[in-house]
Amino acid sequence: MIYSEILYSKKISNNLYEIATFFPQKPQPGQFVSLIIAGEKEIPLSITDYYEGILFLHVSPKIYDLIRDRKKILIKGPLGRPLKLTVSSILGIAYKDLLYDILYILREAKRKGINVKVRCIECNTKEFPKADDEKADLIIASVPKDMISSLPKEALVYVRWVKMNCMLGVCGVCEIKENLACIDGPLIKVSKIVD
Amino acid sequence: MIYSEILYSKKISNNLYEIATFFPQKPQPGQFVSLIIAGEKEIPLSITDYYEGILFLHVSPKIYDLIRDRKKILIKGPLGRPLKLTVSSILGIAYKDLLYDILYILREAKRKGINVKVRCIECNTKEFPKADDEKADLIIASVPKDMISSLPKEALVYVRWVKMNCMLGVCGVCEIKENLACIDGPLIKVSKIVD
Amino acid sequence: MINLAGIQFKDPIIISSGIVTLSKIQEVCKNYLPSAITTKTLTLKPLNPHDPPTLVKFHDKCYLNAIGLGNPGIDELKKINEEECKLIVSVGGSSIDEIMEVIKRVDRGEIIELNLSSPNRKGYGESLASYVYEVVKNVKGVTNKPVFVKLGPWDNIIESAGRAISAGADGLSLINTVKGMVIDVETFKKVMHYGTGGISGKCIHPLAVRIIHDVYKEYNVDIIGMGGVFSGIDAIELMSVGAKLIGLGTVIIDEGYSSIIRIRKEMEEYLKEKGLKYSDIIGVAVKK
Amino acid sequence: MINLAGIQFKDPIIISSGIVTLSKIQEVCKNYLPSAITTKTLTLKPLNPHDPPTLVKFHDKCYLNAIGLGNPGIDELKKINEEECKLIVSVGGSSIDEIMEVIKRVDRGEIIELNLSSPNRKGYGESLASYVYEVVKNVKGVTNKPVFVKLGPWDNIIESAGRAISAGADGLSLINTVKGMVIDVETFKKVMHYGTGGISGKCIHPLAVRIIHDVYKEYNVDIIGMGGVFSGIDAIELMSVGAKLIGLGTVIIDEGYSSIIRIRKEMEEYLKEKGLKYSDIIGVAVKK
Repeated sequence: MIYSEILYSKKISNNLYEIATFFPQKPQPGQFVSLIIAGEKEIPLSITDYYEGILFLHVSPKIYDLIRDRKKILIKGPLGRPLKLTVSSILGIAYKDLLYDILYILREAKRKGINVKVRCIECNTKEFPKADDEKADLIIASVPKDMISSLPKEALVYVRWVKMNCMLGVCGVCEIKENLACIDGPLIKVSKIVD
Repeated sequence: MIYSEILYSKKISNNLYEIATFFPQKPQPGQFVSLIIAGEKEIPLSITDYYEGILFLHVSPKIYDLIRDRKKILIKGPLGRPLKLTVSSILGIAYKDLLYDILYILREAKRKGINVKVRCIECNTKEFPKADDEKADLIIASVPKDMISSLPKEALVYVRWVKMNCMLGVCGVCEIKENLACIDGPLIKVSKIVD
Repeated sequence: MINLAGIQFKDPIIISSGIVTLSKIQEVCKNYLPSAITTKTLTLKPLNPHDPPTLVKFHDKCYLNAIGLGNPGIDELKKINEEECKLIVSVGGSSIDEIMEVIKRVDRGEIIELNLSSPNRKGYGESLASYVYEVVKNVKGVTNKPVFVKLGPWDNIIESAGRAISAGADGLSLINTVKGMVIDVETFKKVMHYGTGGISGKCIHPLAVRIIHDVYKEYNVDIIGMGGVFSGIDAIELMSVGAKLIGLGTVIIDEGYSSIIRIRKEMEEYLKEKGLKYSDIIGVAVKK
Repeated sequence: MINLAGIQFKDPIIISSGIVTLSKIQEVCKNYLPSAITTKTLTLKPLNPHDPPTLVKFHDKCYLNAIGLGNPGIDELKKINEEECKLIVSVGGSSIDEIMEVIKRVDRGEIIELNLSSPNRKGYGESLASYVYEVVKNVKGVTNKPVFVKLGPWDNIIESAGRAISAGADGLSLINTVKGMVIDVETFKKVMHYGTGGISGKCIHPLAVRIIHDVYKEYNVDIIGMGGVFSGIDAIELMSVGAKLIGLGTVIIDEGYSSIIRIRKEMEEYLKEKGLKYSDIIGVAVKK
């Protein structure tokens, strides 16, 4: 947990704010952080990018309201299971703004020279080429819960619909079919969590 | 305080053993370490060299006997005031084996391209050129207590004759004329400690 | 092999209470082979953990937690299948009656660990510490399993430990966390939702060493030692002052379950280098 | 300015007892401008420190010490000249009579700090903790200076603090170190010559926060806070739970006296950024 100084925050759309904040430890792709609101709550946040000590996050207007007047915020992490990007091609599947959940992974993969394609459902991205098929060494996705069953069984899906508490695997709150989203995830294989 | 693994120890002369021991933190020239003999004593030791994670010490047969059967020893430090080697010439003055007290400083200085000369009293060293005079930007010395008054007043002398206890400046045992040898030293200006 | 309360353990490394959730026990057991796993402290009815923040890191290898004994209730214990590693069932409650009721339902596990020391939920844990004699006495009447009592690093630890032992405890688990607090200086609010939390990890390790030393010296009793073990050396240290088994907790939070394998390896290397067995080490620094 | 027991301090940063040797006070005062310096605990006759090892680092920013109140005796106090920074005279002894005798000889300094909590010498410090009422009562009868009582992070801290206050203490210094132990696993001997030592530094910081919080909440008394302050944020944290002055100790051992300047700067930057004064902060996290 560190006091992280906010570099800037700005409105991206009606549903989304971007926050750039100083954070000394580079997260690994696949990890997340949490925002600590002292004495009140703790909110898991996906990472959209990390560049030279600056962590980029995208949050809802509701979360933005919690920190809009603050120069420093308490950030915990990096949390969760790092993904090994040792593949040669990655397909990203995302629904609308949920693309932000997997952006850091896709960006890190692209920087590593991995072939990255994206299928953005009801959305567009110019950052990555469009996927024509589902052929890839690794598929990562972030979609609403009710769309999971339509994903390939071997895809890793960003589990964002479970409640989290300790975020470090000991309280058991984020359990999903004997997996703990906070330490076994947030990316968990679809086959492990659908019936 | 760390468990430091002994790489080797060997007899150098009847009065001296060399110990090479793994130590992760590079000491700065002017600093020293201490050897902790659990529950019994703690012995300040001058540093004779440091190279790629290995600390070189020279000790008396009596100290060697304390650790001869050990694979690991407890080392505390680096301790003491670092010396800034921002001069262009250094003169080392040493009496016999006390040269080992200032060797690390002289060696680091030499590596930095500083002009190093040595006056070794009742001893010889081939490692550094002999000093013909006492002209130097910085004079460092290690001699027995009764020879200090013969040193130039501006010389820094390695205070090795005071008892030490905590080695970190709080117990007051190593006080010498309002200086604490462990944190103001071990190298202290001659003028500060002679009348 | 290590004999603790008449039970044989293959090596000293176990997992402390509060780390492994029930549904994970099987997987952790199989993949990391701890000698035993202690369950979360189980109460009669399920308890929700406190609301977050419940767990923060305040210094390198040091955490503050106030999960507050969140657990699925004793009736879930039966979902745990027979394991390759042994099970220590941690039990808690808000009264002697509740604890006895829970104990009666413990139908598996080698050892019962009574949690009378958690600082993180009023009415539970350390709130019952002053009744340690009565609790243990009653509990021993309703179970045949060995009963260990987990105590905190209290000023009266020698008396508390003595009461537990004279009431018939088979051993002690030492130490629980130390009550602390962290303030967010941006809002001047307590960071933990519960207000306070238990300090764990490397920060309390020398405290654990001292407490275990003092209790072992006084009573020469079987001890499960825990408190900031992050390395094989830390574990050996706790054994040398009297611990027979070593519980890992915070290191797993900090580093993951693979730390079990690392620490076990470090301990085995230590033994090999020194030509020692575990039995040579237990309590050796106290006798000297 | 901060008003503590009727005395004005230019800022909250002082140096805790046991750090500055008498002969260094003048130099440290002049070069680093702490608001006050607390002397080593002075006893009637000089005491030698325990034999080494007396001070070891066991974790990042965390130490174990057992100097054991080594000091040159109260009669050396007169060698301290008038200073630019204020003097807090720490006093100890092995009996109420000795302490009173020492107090009578305190001829300088703004405040007397009674050390009833050092864990590092039998018969002194915490050995007298149970007599806190009697000690304070007697001491108040023989001095006009404000008397602060330094207590440890004990389980009965609320009662101990209450006894000190009801006996007439002008304030409290919180907290002293926590008794710990380190074993050398190469020899199985206790590292410290004294056997145990007091844990200080970052490791006990959340414990200090909790103790100061609880005592301030209960008694709303003047508190000199100390315990693992390594940054301006740490200091602000202790002030927010009720400390008026902040003692630096372990950070000076770890980093040198220049840490005083760094921490003061960090605190001033914090105040400036937030548009706050020190008086806005004291106890603010307790009232909430």
